Amino acid sequence: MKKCRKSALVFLSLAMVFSLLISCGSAADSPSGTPGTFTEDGQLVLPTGVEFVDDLVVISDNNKFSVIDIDNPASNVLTNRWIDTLVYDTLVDCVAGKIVPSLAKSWETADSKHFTFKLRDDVVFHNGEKFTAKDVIYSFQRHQAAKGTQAYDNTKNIETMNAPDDYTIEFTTKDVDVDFLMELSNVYTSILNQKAIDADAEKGAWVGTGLWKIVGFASNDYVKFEVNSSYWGQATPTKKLTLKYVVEPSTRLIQLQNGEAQACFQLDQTDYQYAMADPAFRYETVTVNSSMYLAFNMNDKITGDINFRKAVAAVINRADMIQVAQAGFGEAPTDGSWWGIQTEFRNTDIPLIKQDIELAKEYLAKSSYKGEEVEIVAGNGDWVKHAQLAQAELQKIGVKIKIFQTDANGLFAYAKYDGNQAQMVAYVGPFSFSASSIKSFLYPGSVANRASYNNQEVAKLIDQATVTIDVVEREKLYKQIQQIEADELPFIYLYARTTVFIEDKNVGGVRLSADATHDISRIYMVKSK
Amino acid sequence: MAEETTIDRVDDSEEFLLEVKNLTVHYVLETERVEAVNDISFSLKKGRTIGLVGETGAGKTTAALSILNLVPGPLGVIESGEIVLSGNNVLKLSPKQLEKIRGKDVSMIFQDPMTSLNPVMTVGDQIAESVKLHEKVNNAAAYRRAMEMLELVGIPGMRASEYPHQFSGGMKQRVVIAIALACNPKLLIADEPTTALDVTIQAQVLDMIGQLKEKFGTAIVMITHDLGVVAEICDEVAVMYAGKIVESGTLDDVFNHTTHPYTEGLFYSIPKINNKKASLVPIPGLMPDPTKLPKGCAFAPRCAYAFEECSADKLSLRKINQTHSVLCRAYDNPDFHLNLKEGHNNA
Amino acid sequence: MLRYVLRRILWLIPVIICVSFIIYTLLSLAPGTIVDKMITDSTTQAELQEIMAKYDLDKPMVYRYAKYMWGLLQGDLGTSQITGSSVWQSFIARLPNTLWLALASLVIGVGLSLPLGILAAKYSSTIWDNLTTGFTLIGMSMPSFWLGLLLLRWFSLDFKIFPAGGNAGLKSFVLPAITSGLMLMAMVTRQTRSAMLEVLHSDYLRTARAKGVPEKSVIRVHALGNAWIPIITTIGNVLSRTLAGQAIVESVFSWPGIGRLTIEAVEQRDVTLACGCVILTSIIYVLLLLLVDIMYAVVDPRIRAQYQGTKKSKKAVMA
Amino acid sequence: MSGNDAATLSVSKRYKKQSALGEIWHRLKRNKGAVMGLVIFFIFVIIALYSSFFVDYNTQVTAIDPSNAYKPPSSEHFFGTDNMGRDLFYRVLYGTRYSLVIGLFSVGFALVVGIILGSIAGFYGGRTEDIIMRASDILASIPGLLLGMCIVTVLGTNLFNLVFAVGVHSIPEFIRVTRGSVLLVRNQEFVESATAIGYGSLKTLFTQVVPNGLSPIIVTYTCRIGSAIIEAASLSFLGFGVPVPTPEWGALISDGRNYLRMAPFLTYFPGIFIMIAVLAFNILGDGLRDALDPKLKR
Repeated sequence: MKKCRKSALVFLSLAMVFSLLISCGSAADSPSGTPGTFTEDGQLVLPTGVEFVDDLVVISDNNKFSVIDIDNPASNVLTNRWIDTLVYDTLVDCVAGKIVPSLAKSWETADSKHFTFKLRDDVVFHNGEKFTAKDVIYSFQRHQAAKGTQAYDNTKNIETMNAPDDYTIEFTTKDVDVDFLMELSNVYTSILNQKAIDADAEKGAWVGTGLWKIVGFASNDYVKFEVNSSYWGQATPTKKLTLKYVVEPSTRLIQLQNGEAQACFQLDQTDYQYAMADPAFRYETVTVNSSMYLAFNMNDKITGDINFRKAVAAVINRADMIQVAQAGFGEAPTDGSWWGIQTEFRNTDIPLIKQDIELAKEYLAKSSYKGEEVEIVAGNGDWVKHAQLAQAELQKIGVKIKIFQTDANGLFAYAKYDGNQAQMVAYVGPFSFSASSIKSFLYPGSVANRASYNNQEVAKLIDQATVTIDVVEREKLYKQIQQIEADELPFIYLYARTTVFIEDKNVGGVRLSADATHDISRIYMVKSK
Repeated sequence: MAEETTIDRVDDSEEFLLEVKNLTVHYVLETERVEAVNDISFSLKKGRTIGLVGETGAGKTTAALSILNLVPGPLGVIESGEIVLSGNNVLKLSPKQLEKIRGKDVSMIFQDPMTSLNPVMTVGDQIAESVKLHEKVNNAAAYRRAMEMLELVGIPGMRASEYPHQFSGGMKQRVVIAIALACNPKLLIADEPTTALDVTIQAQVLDMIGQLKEKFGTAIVMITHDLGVVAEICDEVAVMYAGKIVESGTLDDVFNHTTHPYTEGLFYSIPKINNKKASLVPIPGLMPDPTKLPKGCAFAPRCAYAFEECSADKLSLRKINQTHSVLCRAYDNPDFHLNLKEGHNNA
Repeated sequence: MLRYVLRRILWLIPVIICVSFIIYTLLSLAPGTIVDKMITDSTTQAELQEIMAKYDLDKPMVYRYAKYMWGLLQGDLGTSQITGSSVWQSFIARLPNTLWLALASLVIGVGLSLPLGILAAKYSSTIWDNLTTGFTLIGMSMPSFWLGLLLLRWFSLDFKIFPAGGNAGLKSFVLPAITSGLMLMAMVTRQTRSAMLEVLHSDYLRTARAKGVPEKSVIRVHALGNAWIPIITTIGNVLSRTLAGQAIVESVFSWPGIGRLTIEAVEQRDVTLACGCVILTSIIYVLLLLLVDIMYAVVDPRIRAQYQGTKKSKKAVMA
Repeated sequence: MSGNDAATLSVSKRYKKQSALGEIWHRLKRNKGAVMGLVIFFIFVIIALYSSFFVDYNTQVTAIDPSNAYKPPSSEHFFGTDNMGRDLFYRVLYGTRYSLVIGLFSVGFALVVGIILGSIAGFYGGRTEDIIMRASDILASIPGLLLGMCIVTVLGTNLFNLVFAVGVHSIPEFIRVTRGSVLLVRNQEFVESATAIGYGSLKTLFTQVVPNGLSPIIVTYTCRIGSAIIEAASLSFLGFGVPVPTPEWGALISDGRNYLRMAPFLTYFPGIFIMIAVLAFNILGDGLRDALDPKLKR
């Protein structure tokens, strides 16, 4: 997988920018190429000489979207990302790992600390307001005030912002931030409109510059969109789009087959085989960069013992877990690193502890475990299945496991960094490509550090890595962190889930990405004769 | 089913208004047959009142119900016989035709006023319903007619809009009578109308029935077990025992020239005003089981005068005179007589 | 009559206060708060504290409850901690769906069960009667969610007749209404049958027949008129259980109703929304039972007389 | 499991003459439905006992073997296997005890609380009656399922909490029924004679009044068990029931619902068992109603 290298990238992008300008100008019709695919710079190639369906319904996954407002902590849900990609635009975009222009025509930075962006002057918000640098400043200030959200995390590093004229914006970050462009391409740093938000606190945040306008929203039920006729970028033949949440997973495929919906983000795993076998459908799979893990409470008497953790690692049967929890749709790791399969700088030469019952018994004998009951805290759904399988496997080597099933809120309260009541936790890790996002799991005191892992050396290395500009040096640091983590084994990497996006065979234009920021803004459906 | 006979209105000549011929009604249960009414016949002229007398379980109510062809549902079966009411055989009429004559030509009063009225309908509506069914009148006229009927039976017309639970037992019975007489029927069947009432109210109700009889010339079949009531209001009497009419005739025939031993027993078992010292002589034994009636005369086992022929199955009605007949083998020998003195019961 | 209704409505106030206390304390004691799920993985402890302060979660529960009650007394149900929109708005947005579904299950429940019950009583101890009794017993014993799944499997998966979820027009009402209406139908049929059996043997039907009233209206007017009271009692009892069961039906059929809103609120620990939903559902509950009592008076004059006091009957006695 | 039921019967034995109990049994025997209900109930008790002694929880009920998952019902696996290869037949058998325990004990708990509060309300009347009745009305006006959900969310998912959550909702009904029967019995002569010979009011209440008012309570108890089982199954269907490996019938259906398409039997069998169990209690309740209170009969 490609990685964004800082220096080589900057010069390359500058050269590209000018060539793109010409092509963007004439963006009215779609570029040539095989229909349904995207060009290098994110333009969709549409099939020609066909009629398109006006109104499409897409079923979201198991997550509920209760509010649509980037700066509301409650919208840290996966589904909200898909809604944001439809409705908002960001300064720059990241297509296949490369930064491409979006609202910003061009940008330059010498030292990854001071950035200057030249903005497009032909962009209009959904409420008719013109897009200027003032909107960028307002949006970023609003993000910086929204503690607890991804937007805050992406923008808290910005120290000063100013707009010399309506179409230029300059940023200076507190300290050198190599991933700043990557963070700006993230949907969370989208541009909102001040006038709209001041007018209506609740619905004002729905106004963006994106391809789609929100025309209807029922919390945890559906979002209705209409195409933004005055969109600056490539238009789409689809007129109306509905994203709906279906509580009962088993009914999602039924709704697809009955024509109540044309595409679905996540079917019930057991229905995948039927959907794939059904000629009326086509499916796209992507292995999500997130890591399903088992975490050990490092401060606990039993799980704090490295041999016990190694014994557990040697007993886990990843193939079974993928089969039972994901009906076979998952990717087991080939190396011992704990990071996302596609996260940058993954250290692939760490050996993986494969399932070996005898080895596990040896480790257990060496450990201080004397038959007590160990408790696994697991969230509802897939994670409880992981816990059950772990329980069954560990029973074989004489380890008694008790499962405490609770919903997400209960799990977070139970497995906090300080005062961690859980001995083991079955949950999921971050999705992001950037290595810096791993900090939240290993850094002492971080909320998501469910293992209460407190290794000062790792903390020092993490701090150092985030500020090293040189890519080679940074890679060495992150790999060293992974090696230490693998030795101490606070987390065991189970597998990466493979999402299967099911769509009617006449549907196209969906861009799946490994960090699950799927983009369905260009979705279209050809009318079958 | 009955062949379609059209209802022809017979003019009220000397012809009988009601003729019941050889009526037999049994209740068919899974395991046994209850022979409630066995081949009874009697007839009634317009304006006359006949009393059907007998102990409970003698089949009086069943006989009455069959006149309106209202014998209850699948169990009750009218085995044979005819009931001719102003020219039409009620048993052969279709449900539609039955509904036309019920309430119009013949109507009925029931024993227990407390449960005979629909608790959720106003008294006025219940009377008006009958009027609307049989006469082409609008609701207002029917309701006015109901208020008139209430006045007739001695209840203030305004109370028509009240509900049954706001009336006493006696008042309720008056309402039932008002309902029955709303369409001025030719024949009224009264099934022990006063049994459930106390004596003073009983007298008022009987008195009122008598007045209405005079006023409208309504023929009445009065069913009772109280000989006092019979003496008070009836012209003719038919004594029933175990589903048969054992003795029938005019009031004078039966009261003063009692012929059947059972009737004699009945008279013995009621106290005499003028002979306080006489001790009551109850009839020994109990009513026979209607599912296993003995052959011949059902009263034989309890009859003081019984002899073997009585139990023979051939038993025919003997006419003593033009109006008086009896069902008793004892009179086969001419000089048989009861030891009850003639004329003991001056009406 | 009005005085009685007013007293019952005034009775709602203590209900609201007690219900809000019970639910608020229960949910506040639940492990995990609303904030736990909201923060991102890289939020620091300091930022966490700041967010907690925003939702008053750093203050003791009593403070939050007092603030909530103060708002409640002024008729303001507060705003949902997650969506920020007012609890009343989100409740009202979802209320029609639940009411329509409840109405549909009522139509199926009561609409079908009346004729069934009457026929079973009229032709009692025949094949039809035994069939109905068997059907009602099974209907009462069947868990609604299981029935929902079966209907989903057979009617929208195999036969593709009905949509599998969501509120998309009339056809999507059918399966959920049957699922939530079956228990109601079974109970009301049983009660209709027993009430009619009792009424059919009563004397005033014989009086009606003796008046020449056609059999059809003897049953419809006289018999049913009197059978209504026990039927309405059963409808009242079972309706409250059906309304409670809506949450299940809504989950199985992805029906955007109040039940699901409450479950989601409880799962997300959105205390104000959950509390608001339970209070409003309880109010609907109490009003429903009041409606059933009023139906009594409409149907049964004896009860209506109690409400009208002695004014009327005194006049009658004097006359 | 049926301990509680026996307790109720033994209570009535001690206070009622032997013939009364014999007489109830005699009338109960005549009612076909009641007998069938009893027979099914005992079959379930036997299943529960059999499964606790002969079915090994670890090897047969929770042993995971993903290789033979989703096997349709066959001679080897009567009810087929679930998504983790566990034999559904043994899981359903083992689940019997949970539903019985939940049904009997949750309503039993409500019975005990209901009798105490109801009889005090009925017997003393006045202020105490008002308070108790108003409180029970308030509890009754909260929808059962929602209350159960909140309770389980607070106390956590385990069998005891589920029993408590389901039981709490039936308390108001028992209070009402007990108060009704106590009011009926209170002003009968033998109660006055009891106080006359020096019984304290509490003693009178619990030795004379309550035992004679037992029949409607027993009927309500039996009928409520059916709905308690359904309510418990509904709670675990929504995820508020028993923790994961416990094969409670509602939880089995909740797991099975994701495999409606390829393994519908995972949903059918637990549902049928719930239905039969609830059916048994319903017809038993009807039979008891006819046997105990002839005037209550249809």
